[in-house]
Amino acid sequence: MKAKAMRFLKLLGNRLLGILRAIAGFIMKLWRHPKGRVGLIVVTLLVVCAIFAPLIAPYDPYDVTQRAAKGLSPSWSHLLGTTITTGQDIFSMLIYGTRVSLIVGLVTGISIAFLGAIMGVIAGYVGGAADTAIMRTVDVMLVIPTLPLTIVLTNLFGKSYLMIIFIFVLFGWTGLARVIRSLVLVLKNANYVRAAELAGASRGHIMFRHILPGVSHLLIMNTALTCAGVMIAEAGLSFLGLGDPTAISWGKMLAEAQGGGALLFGHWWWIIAPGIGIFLAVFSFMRIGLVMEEILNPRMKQSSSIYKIFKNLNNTYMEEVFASMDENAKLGLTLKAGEES
Amino acid sequence: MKKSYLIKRIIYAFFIFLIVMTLNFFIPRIGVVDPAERYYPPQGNMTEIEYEIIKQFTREQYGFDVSNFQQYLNYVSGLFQGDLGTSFRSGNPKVSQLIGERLPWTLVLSVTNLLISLFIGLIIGTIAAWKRGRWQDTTLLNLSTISMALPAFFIALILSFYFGFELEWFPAYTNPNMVAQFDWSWEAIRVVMYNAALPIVSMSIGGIIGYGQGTRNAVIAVTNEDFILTARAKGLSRNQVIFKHTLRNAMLPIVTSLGMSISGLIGGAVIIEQIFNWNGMGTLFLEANNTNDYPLMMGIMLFMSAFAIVANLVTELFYSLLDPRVTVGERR
Amino acid sequence: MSDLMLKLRNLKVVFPAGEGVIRAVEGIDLDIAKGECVALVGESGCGKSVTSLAIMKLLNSPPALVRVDELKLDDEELKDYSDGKMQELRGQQLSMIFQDAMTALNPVMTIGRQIDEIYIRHNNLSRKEARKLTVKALDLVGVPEAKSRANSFPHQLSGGMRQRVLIAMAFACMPKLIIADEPTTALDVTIQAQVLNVLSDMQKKHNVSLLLITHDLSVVANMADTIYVMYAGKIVEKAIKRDLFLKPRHPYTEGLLGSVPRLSDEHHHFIQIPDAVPHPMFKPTGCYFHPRCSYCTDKCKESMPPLAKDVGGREYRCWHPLNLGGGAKDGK
Amino acid sequence: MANDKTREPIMVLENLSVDFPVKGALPFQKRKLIQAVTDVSLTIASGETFGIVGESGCGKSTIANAMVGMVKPTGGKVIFKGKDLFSLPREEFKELRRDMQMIFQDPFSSLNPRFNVYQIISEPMFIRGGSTPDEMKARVIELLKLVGLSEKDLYRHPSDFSGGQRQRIGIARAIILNPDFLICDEPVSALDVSVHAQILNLLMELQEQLKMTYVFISHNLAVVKNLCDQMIVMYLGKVMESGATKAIYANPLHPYTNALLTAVLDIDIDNQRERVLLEGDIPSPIDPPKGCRFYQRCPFAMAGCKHVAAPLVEVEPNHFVSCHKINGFPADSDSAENRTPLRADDGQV
Repeated sequence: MKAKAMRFLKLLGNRLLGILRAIAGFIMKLWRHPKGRVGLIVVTLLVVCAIFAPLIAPYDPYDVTQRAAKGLSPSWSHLLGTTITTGQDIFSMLIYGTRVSLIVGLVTGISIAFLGAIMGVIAGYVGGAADTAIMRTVDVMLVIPTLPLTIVLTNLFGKSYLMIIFIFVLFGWTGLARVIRSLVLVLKNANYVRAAELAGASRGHIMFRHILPGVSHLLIMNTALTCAGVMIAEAGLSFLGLGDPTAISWGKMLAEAQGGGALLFGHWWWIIAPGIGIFLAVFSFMRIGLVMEEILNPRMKQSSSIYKIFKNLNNTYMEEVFASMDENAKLGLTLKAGEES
Repeated sequence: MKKSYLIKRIIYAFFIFLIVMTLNFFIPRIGVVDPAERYYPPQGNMTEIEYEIIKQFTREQYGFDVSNFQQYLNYVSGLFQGDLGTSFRSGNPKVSQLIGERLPWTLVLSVTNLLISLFIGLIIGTIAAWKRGRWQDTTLLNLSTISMALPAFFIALILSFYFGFELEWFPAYTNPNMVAQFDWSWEAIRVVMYNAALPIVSMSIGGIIGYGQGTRNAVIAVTNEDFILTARAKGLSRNQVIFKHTLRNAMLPIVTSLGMSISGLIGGAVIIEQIFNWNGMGTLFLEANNTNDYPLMMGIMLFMSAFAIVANLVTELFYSLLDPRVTVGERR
Repeated sequence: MSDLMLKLRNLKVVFPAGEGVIRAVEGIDLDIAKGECVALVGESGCGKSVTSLAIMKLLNSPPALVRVDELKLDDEELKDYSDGKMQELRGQQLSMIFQDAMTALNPVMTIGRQIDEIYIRHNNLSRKEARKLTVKALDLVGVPEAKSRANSFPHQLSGGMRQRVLIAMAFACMPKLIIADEPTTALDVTIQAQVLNVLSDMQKKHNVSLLLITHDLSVVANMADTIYVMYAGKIVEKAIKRDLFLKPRHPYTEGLLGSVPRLSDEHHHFIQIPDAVPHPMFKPTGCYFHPRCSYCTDKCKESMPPLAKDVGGREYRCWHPLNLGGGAKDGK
Repeated sequence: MANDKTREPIMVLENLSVDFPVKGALPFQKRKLIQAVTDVSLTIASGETFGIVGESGCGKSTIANAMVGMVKPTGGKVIFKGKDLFSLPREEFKELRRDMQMIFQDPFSSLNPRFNVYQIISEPMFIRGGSTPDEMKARVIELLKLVGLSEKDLYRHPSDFSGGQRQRIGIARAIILNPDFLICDEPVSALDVSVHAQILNLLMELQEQLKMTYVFISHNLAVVKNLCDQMIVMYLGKVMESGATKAIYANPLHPYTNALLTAVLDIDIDNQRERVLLEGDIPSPIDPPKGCRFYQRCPFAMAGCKHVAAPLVEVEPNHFVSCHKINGFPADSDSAENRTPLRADDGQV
């Protein structure tokens, strides 16, 4: 029994190592793709901003003593000016806002990937009653309006980002689970899985060696796209004032700008700044997700790139190709035009 | 086959409704010790006994004085008589009445938005697919990644800032008298259109590009199918191939996403309504949230869910009309 | 006026790909006489399907690049025809039967309407008149209860019936030339026999020229008059059926014939060709077949043999042809 | 390869039936059954090649799946090496099943695209456990050479190979555990014509070397004739004719076998036989006819064929046929009415 447990642990360790290696491989692939590289660079920048926010931001937006005159326009001391209501430095707020967006986005994205994968694999691989139960749950989840329910739950249990993450995860896994389930159904019936079953493979073996690696690519891609989607949703909730009231987030900055008269006084930078923050974060994650889709789905890549190849065709080279296929050219009898008999 | 399929879908939709209804009843009761306390928070100038009396009065008034199970039965029987509950707000209006007042205003926004998005999206999507690989297509692709990363409420803020405050072409806030004064005269309709312009535009930018990209992908996927080659080998003209063979098949995935849009028609405009101060379901819900008006909140939630269920059902049946294969192998 | 229905000279098709070019078809000539059934035989990736699409001018560019010196249908030069002119020709004078009837038929349209379209397009008929002809055409290819079957969708028919529908479609306007691309590959043995019978009957009765594209030599043995054998984008042998089956000149033909198991065989070992078809992007030097050829010499490795012409229209592309009579290598 | 009847049977099917329920559209509707395989009995002797022939929907793949325990039969027994496969405890079942392997039709879906050749071929060994990586590697290289690939291919991925080479990899994987029972499910039908002979020859050589029993499933009658010692002809889940291959090809008794044989196109242009063309389509296996499954398409069908099922009767030694025309109706249903031909001479029903 102990040996079996050891073997299982070893297997699990190997799998985890394999997953890490796969992720590293992906990052390399992304880096090699021009669009993916842009996404990677921006995400890295955002992560740096989030971690080293106190070092990068010129002021601490939480510190009441550092607040300047209210409603300053952008200048060298206040890159993006200050807020009309409290006199906080907008640039510093922007830097600090990265934290909420990234944390909510990443934590939710990864949790959804886990939950969605587990549910999808169970529904697809185990099937039967488990499948029915999960798919019925998905159907119910799909008709409940998410935003209103989030508002109700924050009203009941208080406003916090933990709550928001919880609700996002609770509702976010359904779509992923569906996709994973249908992929698992395909993989499960693949002949190589049947061959492994014939050789006496256990369910664990099939799961870890065939099914999970088969869906892992989809998972990684989906995580990136979910992160992007969650960041937008988080900004919306914060905008409605449903986020943690003490934290600085881009959505809340927008709400403050709207409520604080940025529109009225023409302080456009106060609106644009958090908007650009949201845009950059979402855009870079989405880019990564889309590039991954392109890498994973070679057919799609081919169809889009074939036109580029076509545009850049070297005409003289193509003429040579055509000429090389002529009957005479292959014979080595190079005839000049007009010399044919 | 067709009829039994219909019956099966309806039974299933009803089953989903029962679950949602039950959840809807229990969600506000999780973690809340006494609903009356929520409704009527303790106030400093009140003695304990006075507060207790008021709470008891509240309980009786809103039917919290019986057991949870009895409350559930009352709730269900009320529902099937079309009663979504009674709001906490003064005058105790019926939830259904409040919804009835606000719903048309939300639909003005969201239905117009959906129609615009779908119509323009279909056109530019088809063009992009047609001009595949050329600038029309690449522009759409780039726009779609950009627009997906721009939240609609940010676009709304920019629009309201520029066209509302700077240029003053359109109202940045809805005229609160608009609703009360609406009398179906041309002038009133013009006022509504004028006020609705900015919200609708800010919502439909993303919608147009989303539907455009979706259409483009669907059309291209169908173009690669063998039967398009057959149609061309029959000598059909380009237009015949596109309109008779390609678009009809490309509509299938679009109908699916259309169904999702329809089920979100009511709840999808909360933030936009809030920005433009538009008196629709979204603002009604936020008002209810601010006053802890649970019956109203849950009533709206249930209404939205039921709407989504019906929308899904209709989409599914519509899909089965478009695709004759559905009744054989069920679409999932 | 020649008695040639199709005269194809020096057809080349190239697909640009990521790291190079795929030379799908490398300058082939093809003659089809009136009322004749010509078979183009080859394995997957040899360019036979590309050839058929090139004759129909159905290859999309991008991605394909097509060059052709002559493409004459009944002395009509199609080489420079515009798309619009080709559309009128296709279905009326030139039509095609595709391999997989399941994907070649539009799944959301009744088969009747899919055939009606041809008559409406080419004969300017009303829908009602077209339907009459459709029912007749379906009847002709042996679809039972054609009138009611015309209203069914492709998925409601069996594979054999679907293939018949495709045949009815191809013969709808009694074209001059029909190209059948693997018309029976996806079918069961007994159904295959039925469908081939229908195809061959129709061809003979209406004296239509037929270009049969297939990898199955047994189908060829039953249907074709003249046979072209294609390998890696080149014609390697052309002969009338008898000559080809009894005295193949090219080692590839010989190997192909030998490797097909026969019912009359008694031995338990099949003659085999080693290796596999080369990748279309990386073809070998010299004769494309040399790595798999048991008669290969240094000459074969260095240069591509020319297409030698023989009496009776026989052509072969080999430095060391077989069965010439008296040769040392004969009948090995 | 010899047809030695004294050899012990390795696989016996006793009245095997496999039904698949089809869900009705409504939950309370009566469930329909796909009768994939009905009442099939056969005995496969050790060392022979046993052919299963039939068109799509005849249940040949279901039989294969039932033999290896992938599909649970609704009736009857699968007896492998004297043990009833489905009454064994789980561990023993798994152990026994290692002696059977399968070669799949489509070499593109039967190899995991994420694995390299070494991982694919060694997987059964890896699953069984107990071998060091070096042992596994040595064994894989040995097998690669046996199936005509080289050591260089060890770390390449399936996408680098042609269809024929992939099938060789599949064969190597199937024989790595030294099975004595190998099911070849249409092993060449997805391959290029010029590669068919390579794979078939390889399979025959391996059989000779490794003394395996083959079940060869095919729709290509010419291949079956050349490869198989014993065979059954199936139609809609039932055995129409069974016996020694030679006897069946020399003297096809069942109208279906006859039609099937004549429908086969042969490349022998001097020796084209007259074809018997069957009318109509293969009916759906959902709720098949109660009587003879073939009566709808049979040119000799009699009125009784519709209601009375034909038993499989031994007509000559080791040659069984299930047909009323050959065997006559059973005594209890033998009447002039039943014997009236269903079809007039013009072929109309």
